[in-house]
Amino acid sequence: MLTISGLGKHFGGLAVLEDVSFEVPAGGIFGLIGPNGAGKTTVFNLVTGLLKPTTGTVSFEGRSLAGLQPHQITRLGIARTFQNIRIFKEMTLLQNVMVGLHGALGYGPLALLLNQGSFRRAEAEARERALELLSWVKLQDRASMLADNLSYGDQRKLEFARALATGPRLLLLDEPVAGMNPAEKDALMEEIRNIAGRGFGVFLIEHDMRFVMGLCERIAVLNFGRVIAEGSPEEVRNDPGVIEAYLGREDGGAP
Amino acid sequence: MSILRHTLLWTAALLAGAAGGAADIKIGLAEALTGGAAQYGVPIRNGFQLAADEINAKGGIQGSKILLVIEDEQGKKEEVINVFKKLIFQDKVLMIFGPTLSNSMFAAGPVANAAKVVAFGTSNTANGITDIGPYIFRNSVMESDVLPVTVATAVKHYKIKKVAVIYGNDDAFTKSGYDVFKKVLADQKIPVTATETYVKGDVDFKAQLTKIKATDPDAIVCSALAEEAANIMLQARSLGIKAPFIGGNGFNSPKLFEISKQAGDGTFVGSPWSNTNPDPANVHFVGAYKQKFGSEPNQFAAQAYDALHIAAAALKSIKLTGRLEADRQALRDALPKVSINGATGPFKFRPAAPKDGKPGGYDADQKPFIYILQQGKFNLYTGK
Amino acid sequence: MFTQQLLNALTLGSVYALFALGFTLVFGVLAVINLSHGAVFMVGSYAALTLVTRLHLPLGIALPAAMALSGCLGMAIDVLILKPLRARNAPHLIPMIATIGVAIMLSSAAQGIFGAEILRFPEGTIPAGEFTLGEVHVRALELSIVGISFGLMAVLFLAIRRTQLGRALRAIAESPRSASLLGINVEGLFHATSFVAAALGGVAGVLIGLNFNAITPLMGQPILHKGIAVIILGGMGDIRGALLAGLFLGFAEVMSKAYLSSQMGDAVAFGLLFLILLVRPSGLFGRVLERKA
Amino acid sequence: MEWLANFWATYSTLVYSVGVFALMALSIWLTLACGLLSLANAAFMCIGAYVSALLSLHAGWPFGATLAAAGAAPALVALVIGMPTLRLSGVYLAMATLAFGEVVRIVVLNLEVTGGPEGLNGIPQSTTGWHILAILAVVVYGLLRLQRSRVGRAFEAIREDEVAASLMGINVARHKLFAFVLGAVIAGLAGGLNAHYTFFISPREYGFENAVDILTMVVLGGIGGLAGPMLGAAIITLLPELLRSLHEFRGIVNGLILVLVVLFLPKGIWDPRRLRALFGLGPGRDPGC
Repeated sequence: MLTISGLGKHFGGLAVLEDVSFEVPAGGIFGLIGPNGAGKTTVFNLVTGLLKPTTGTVSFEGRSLAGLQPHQITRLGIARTFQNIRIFKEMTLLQNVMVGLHGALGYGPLALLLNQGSFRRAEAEARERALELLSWVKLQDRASMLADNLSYGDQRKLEFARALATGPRLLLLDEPVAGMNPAEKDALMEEIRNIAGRGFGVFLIEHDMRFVMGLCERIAVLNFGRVIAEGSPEEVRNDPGVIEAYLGREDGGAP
Repeated sequence: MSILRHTLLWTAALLAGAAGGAADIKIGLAEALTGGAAQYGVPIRNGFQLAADEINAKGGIQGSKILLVIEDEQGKKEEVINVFKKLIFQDKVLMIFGPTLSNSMFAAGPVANAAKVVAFGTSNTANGITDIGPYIFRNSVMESDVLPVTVATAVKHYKIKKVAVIYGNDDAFTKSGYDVFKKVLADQKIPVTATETYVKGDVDFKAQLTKIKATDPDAIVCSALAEEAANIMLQARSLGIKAPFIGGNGFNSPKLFEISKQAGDGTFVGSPWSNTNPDPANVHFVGAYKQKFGSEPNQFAAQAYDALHIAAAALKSIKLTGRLEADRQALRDALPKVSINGATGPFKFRPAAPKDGKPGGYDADQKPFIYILQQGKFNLYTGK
Repeated sequence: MFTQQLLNALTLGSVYALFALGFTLVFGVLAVINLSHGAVFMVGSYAALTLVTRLHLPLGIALPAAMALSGCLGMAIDVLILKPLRARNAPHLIPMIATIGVAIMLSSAAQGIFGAEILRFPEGTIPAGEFTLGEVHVRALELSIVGISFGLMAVLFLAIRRTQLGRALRAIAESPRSASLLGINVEGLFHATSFVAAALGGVAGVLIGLNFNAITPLMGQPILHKGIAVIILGGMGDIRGALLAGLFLGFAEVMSKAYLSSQMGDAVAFGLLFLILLVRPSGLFGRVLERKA
Repeated sequence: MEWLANFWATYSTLVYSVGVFALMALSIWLTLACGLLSLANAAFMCIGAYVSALLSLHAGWPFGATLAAAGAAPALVALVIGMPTLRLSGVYLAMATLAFGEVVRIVVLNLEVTGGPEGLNGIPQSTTGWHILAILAVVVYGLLRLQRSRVGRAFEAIREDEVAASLMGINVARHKLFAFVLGAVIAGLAGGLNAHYTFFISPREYGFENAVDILTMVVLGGIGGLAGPMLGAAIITLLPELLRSLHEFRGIVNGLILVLVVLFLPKGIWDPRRLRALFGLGPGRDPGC
């Protein structure tokens, strides 16, 4: 589904990523793990068009993403969330999700100005859809609340719903459980499984090994900007390179 | 301080009105009393207050006191329109003096003209002011009446072959002065070696003056306000430029030599007014102004002072009926016939040429005096 | 002629740099575009004038006194207005607008007290030394303006580079939050910065009032615009940049008047500014300094 | 009735000014709503005023046509300068647009056709209260519709977080340009209207101070909705009239009011959430947090 080949990124003289290649298969949950500073978020930024690669290519469903703007990539069917949640805090939950439906609303300026049926229908449908997405993450009761007033965990869920609103076929999750307690992590894991179960491809970044092992079907491991292993959770867990990378670091995830 | 004075004036006028019995004659005064143009507006108001006090002290006009309704128009066009409308429709004044800037008159003049109320400018020198309509008057002398005489006199005196020009190009007053200079210099076939500009707020003119110096002119023609002109002179001298200056209307202020001291010596200025004019009317004005306000008057104050005397003369020639519209019209019809001898010398009106078939207002018809600056003083030029 | 223009440019440029110094300092440390800086500059000028004319103090006392007074004014603005805005984390536009209000108040107050007329220092306030070097005329006043400007800038520059205080300020400029975590008294340094910046503005006001013989309630406006241009060119918050850009603007202005036309001089300057911003948002001389919130 | 006629004769220009500056405030509000701090709107007003005045004076165009041109000309300029400029963010954009405004003012000051510093006078008085009311109504209606659509949501999203907005499939550059150009159209219309009731225009009406004045209106009124900017415009326009009796000291009061509002009413005077909370209606503050 998403093919990354020979990807490299240099900031000034510093190589953050070097010759990274792997493939995210269609459907299911794919994990990219690695210690902090391994370059995981940079991969996401390159895929979503926020950064331009120094070398290599990214293609989605056979189509190269080179030279595309972030909004164009989103409209091709890739959505993402952020490690440090970036919801629109001054907007209500409903509005947040409806922003995600931006590309799906096709009415023209005239319909908008004259408040024509096509405009009203489209907006009403979008509202329905947004409420439905909120109900997926069990936030529908608080649709008219300001997003800023949500708890941390709920803000993450809102960000999921908002990302889903863009109609993705692949969902990129950047450390979805960062800063959560074990109970919240479990709940969120369930949420992600649900989303994958609805047919969305999920590609997540994580450094919490336990979480990834329990969730992902395939995993790639990134260390110092290079892929050092790829395979099933079982294969990755037993890879000596991976063990070394994680044992050598203190932040190597909870046991 | 001035707010206190303002209140006192009002109170005095009200008391006088109450005691005298006869209705006051309300005259509007719209001047820029705050903001950048306040440096002209404030002396103008002072001139009017002085004249009003004098007229009222002598028993007013047929027993009625003159009551000045003073409004601050801030030198902003919306504000000046608001003030004019307030004076015309709310305060129901007989006529309006002001506004301070030519630009403001272009905005507010049409309002007064349409309401058939006289708008009388004392400081508007731009061309086309009186084209607005038959209710527009001014006693400020246009540059085009003064500058040809000034330039010709200076050219003869110094045997000038070529001049350099410097002027403020973002100010309507100095720019229109420059336009007249340009035409006069062309008419009199005097080559210009360099034309330099500055903008309002500039305090450093050395770059332009250094350039002028390199072209070695016989004189520097300068359309600037007195304060800028004085600084230009000082900086010119400090750069070693010896050429004399020829100035426009903006030079007519004691500020010029207060600041420039000897640096301005040899400057030629044409003006309807000078504080050294020995005419008794002027001597009286200068003395009374100094006594009342504790500072030297300038040309703007003098013209304001004369303007109220012009209006008073017109008022004395008519009988006020108490019906506002008729009185306003009568005043308008009486004004063109007035001629007085004031602080600015003999004065009468001259009808502006009709433009596009529409009748115009009235300009000042005054002969300018030519002055030469010597030892930091304006002296009447006698040809020696 | 060229040497003379060079001197003209140096005087003008160092005045711009001196004014912009305080302006850019406040932006660098407080992240506020302080549009009352022009009004503080004006207050400095009036303060020195009053001390000289009313109390008959010599300039040697009036200048530092005016400097201290403007400094206090700057600090008062920070304590009374900017501090509460910081406390509630107002977006950067808000303090800028508050400082506009301050500027209006100050210039109106100056007009109410001193009148709209142009005032000037009495003759003899400064020795009127003047000499000629070949083609070039030099006034002692101009030399002392260049001298004072460069002196103050050097002191400030060294203070920021070499002292503990300067290191603290640079830490704040990077990120106030981490600076306060490092135990730096951020609020205290904000006040101090405001004091120093306003004092510099006040000195600039006195010097310009002396050199150009014109003190008015609105004298801060034109130089404020130039100051904005200087800190953009120099890179916002960059002290070395403000110095270079101030001199650069002085040179550009004088030279364009000298060798191009004085008509469009300012249009050229601002047009250039516009283009520079498009090409190099961090200014001509500035280094990119991302502020981490 | 006579009282009313008299009142209107005295204050009609003031009312016109409130309308025109409400338009100006809305034009800046529109760019602010999109997270852009642009100080170019006074320059756009200037272009609109001069284009329409010149067409009225020299080409004899009918008023409607000159107004259309007053909207179109600044829009074209905004389109051209907007594309490169809008990449800048925050303070840098403000400074770039400020520099652009100065360039416009100085060019107008030095052209022959614009009359230089003397400006243009004798502009026919074509603007009536109805013109202003109609255009204001159309603009308010249009902006209200916009606010309730995907475009309005996109603006708000861009203002809050540009990166997140772009990842919602929003073409950030195009939306910004749209806000900028539409703001220019509104400012140009305001300029055209203004020129045709004050008889006279000159470059000094469109300088930095004026740009700042208009910005102040919006901040004072509040940027939470359309009512705020219009309220701010009304207050700033009327305040000098109301404070007229203070004479020389009204500037001080004017500045003080500005400072106090900024200090004590962070969201401006018109803050729907606070007003609702004040009157105990609707979802003011959420009790949960």
